[in-house]
Amino acid sequence: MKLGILIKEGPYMHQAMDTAYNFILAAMESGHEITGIFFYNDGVYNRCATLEPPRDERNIMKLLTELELKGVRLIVCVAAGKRRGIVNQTVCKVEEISGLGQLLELCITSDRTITF
Amino acid sequence: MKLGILIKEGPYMHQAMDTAYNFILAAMESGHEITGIFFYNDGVYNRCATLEPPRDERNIMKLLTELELKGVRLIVCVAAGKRRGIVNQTVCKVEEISGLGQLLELCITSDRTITF
Amino acid sequence: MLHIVKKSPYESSAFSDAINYMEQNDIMLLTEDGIYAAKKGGKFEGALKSLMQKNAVFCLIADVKARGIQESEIIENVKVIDYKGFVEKVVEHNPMTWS
Amino acid sequence: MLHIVKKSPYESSAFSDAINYMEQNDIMLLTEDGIYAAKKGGKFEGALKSLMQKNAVFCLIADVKARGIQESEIIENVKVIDYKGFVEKVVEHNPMTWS
Amino acid sequence: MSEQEKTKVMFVCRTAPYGTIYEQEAIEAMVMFGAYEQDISVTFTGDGVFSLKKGQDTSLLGKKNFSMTYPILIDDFEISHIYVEKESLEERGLTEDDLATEVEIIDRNSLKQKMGEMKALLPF
Amino acid sequence: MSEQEKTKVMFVCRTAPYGTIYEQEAIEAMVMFGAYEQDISVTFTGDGVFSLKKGQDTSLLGKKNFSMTYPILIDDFEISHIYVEKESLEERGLTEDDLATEVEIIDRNSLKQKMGEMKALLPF
Repeated sequence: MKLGILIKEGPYMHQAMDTAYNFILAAMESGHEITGIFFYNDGVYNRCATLEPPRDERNIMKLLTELELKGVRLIVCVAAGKRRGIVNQTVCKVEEISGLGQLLELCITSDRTITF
Repeated sequence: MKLGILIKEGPYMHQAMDTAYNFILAAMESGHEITGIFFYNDGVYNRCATLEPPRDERNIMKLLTELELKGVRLIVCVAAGKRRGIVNQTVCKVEEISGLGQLLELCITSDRTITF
Repeated sequence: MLHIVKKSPYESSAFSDAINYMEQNDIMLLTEDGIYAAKKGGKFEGALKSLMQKNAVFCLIADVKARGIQESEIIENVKVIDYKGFVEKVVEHNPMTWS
Repeated sequence: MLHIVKKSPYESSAFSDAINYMEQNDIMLLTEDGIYAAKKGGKFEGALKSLMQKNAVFCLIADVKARGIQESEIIENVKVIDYKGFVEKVVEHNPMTWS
Repeated sequence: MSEQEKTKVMFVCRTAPYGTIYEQEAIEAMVMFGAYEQDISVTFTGDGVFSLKKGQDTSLLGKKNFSMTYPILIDDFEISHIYVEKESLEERGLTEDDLATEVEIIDRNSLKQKMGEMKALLPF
Repeated sequence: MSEQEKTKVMFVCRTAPYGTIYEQEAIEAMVMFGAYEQDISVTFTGDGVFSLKKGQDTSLLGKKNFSMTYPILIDDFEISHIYVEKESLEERGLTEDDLATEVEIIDRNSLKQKMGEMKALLPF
């Protein structure tokens, strides 16, 4: 099944990104396709390139980059990002920044869209 | 009276910083002294240098910098900042980054400490 | 003490938690989404009126107006104040924020 | 539909709002702080049991364990599932998240 | 595009305006979604109904008053439906007269049914 | 420093662990504050009491289990008092046996009084 993911909360502050990450790993292991992860609201902070959590803590930014290397598409909302300072200079990868139309595209092309 | 301010929420997401800003202006107009604003939890995002809100919206980062020019001390928690990517390269002014001891210092030197 | 409530009583326990902690002479300030507790005809009118038998309650005019609530829609005896009034309350009472 | 509840019922209306929206055949998944609704002896045991007369309720083992709740402390008939089970529920039902 | 081919997406707005940014960024998404010729509807339930309260004046806050967008969502931005839940209005002491724009006031049971017809539900 | 000169600060922990970071960053602050020889106390009320539940195991979440810090807050980090509100425990079906560390269980009225003695209250 094709699954689209919407992330509305920032890293560490809320558990949302952690739950989503574990959900995505399990979905991929079960053979489902992740059509993309769209970061909106404070969710855009998850793609800030300069995160430096303590060494004994998970690095959410890096975990997401690993998902990307496995072929998962990451999309940071340009408008929500600009408002919060997640822009070309601060985001992990400039290509990830895109418009809200991509969220609707996820809804259209995915069998399920799930919000975290 | 000496008033210390603790900000626990990020810009735009919650109204906390807006309420605090209006409170601080009113306190200064009434002749009170703001001993400092300590940014903790997601509050550190308020000092991200790259905020670009739409033109018809307030720029919280700039409003805070104006307060600083009026002599208000701004302090971004180093640990909360690192975890979230608000570090030397991304913060408005490197000198603002400091440790949690500064929050206790605010509690000691202020007649009132108020959390937003 | 000054108990500052900034979450809607419909979606958060902040308002009822604050009430539980109010002592004689304590006051409450409703700000941000907390001001919905002060609206006439809402679910929390009874709780607020019962609180006001012992404690004074204030609400912030900027938040009231932003949310389209007219002063006539505010429960009687809730006092409407501005940011300067907010500062005065903090000067008079040690603040605790319930969010 | 699958109703996902991720806030504590003690501090947020998410749990009761979700209950209000449950239709026949809908199911509920308690995750993150939502799992406190599934704890025996808590304030919401009655509400959950009443819901379970018509609808199945699941909770996520990772969140249960993190919060120090033993499986024996979970209200009977609440089914404990892992992230793979979570995925299966999303495959079976269209999800709506209450936070 | 025929009606059958359109994707049905519903915004479920549950938060009050101004206290958080959710409602404002939900509107920004609605406005964008409208351009894509899909079947987009918007539901206000719980504290979300407060977003429609008429007479909002944010000048003392320094924040943008975004309630002006609701009345033009359907005509200018191609949103199919705006629903408001009757029970949530009542619980908050609000009536149709309190609302800033014309909307479809429907009861919870009808709303549940509509939610069941959606391909995607976006909570805000 | 004499007891009279010390500043009395209380952390008021009202949130459950793991769902948000508040409790974890509250602990990080407590640990730092302890070093400054002031009079620091910590109160758990509302959902905050869940932070003290024993047997926490975060291995399946991938998050750090920070509940190990509570038992050493007083001895190692110079926190003066850890209070837990009796009424909040009861409402959640918890008893003293459920707690991960020894704390002072006190009722709401006594807690109100202690809060009134503080110079600063830091809600988390």
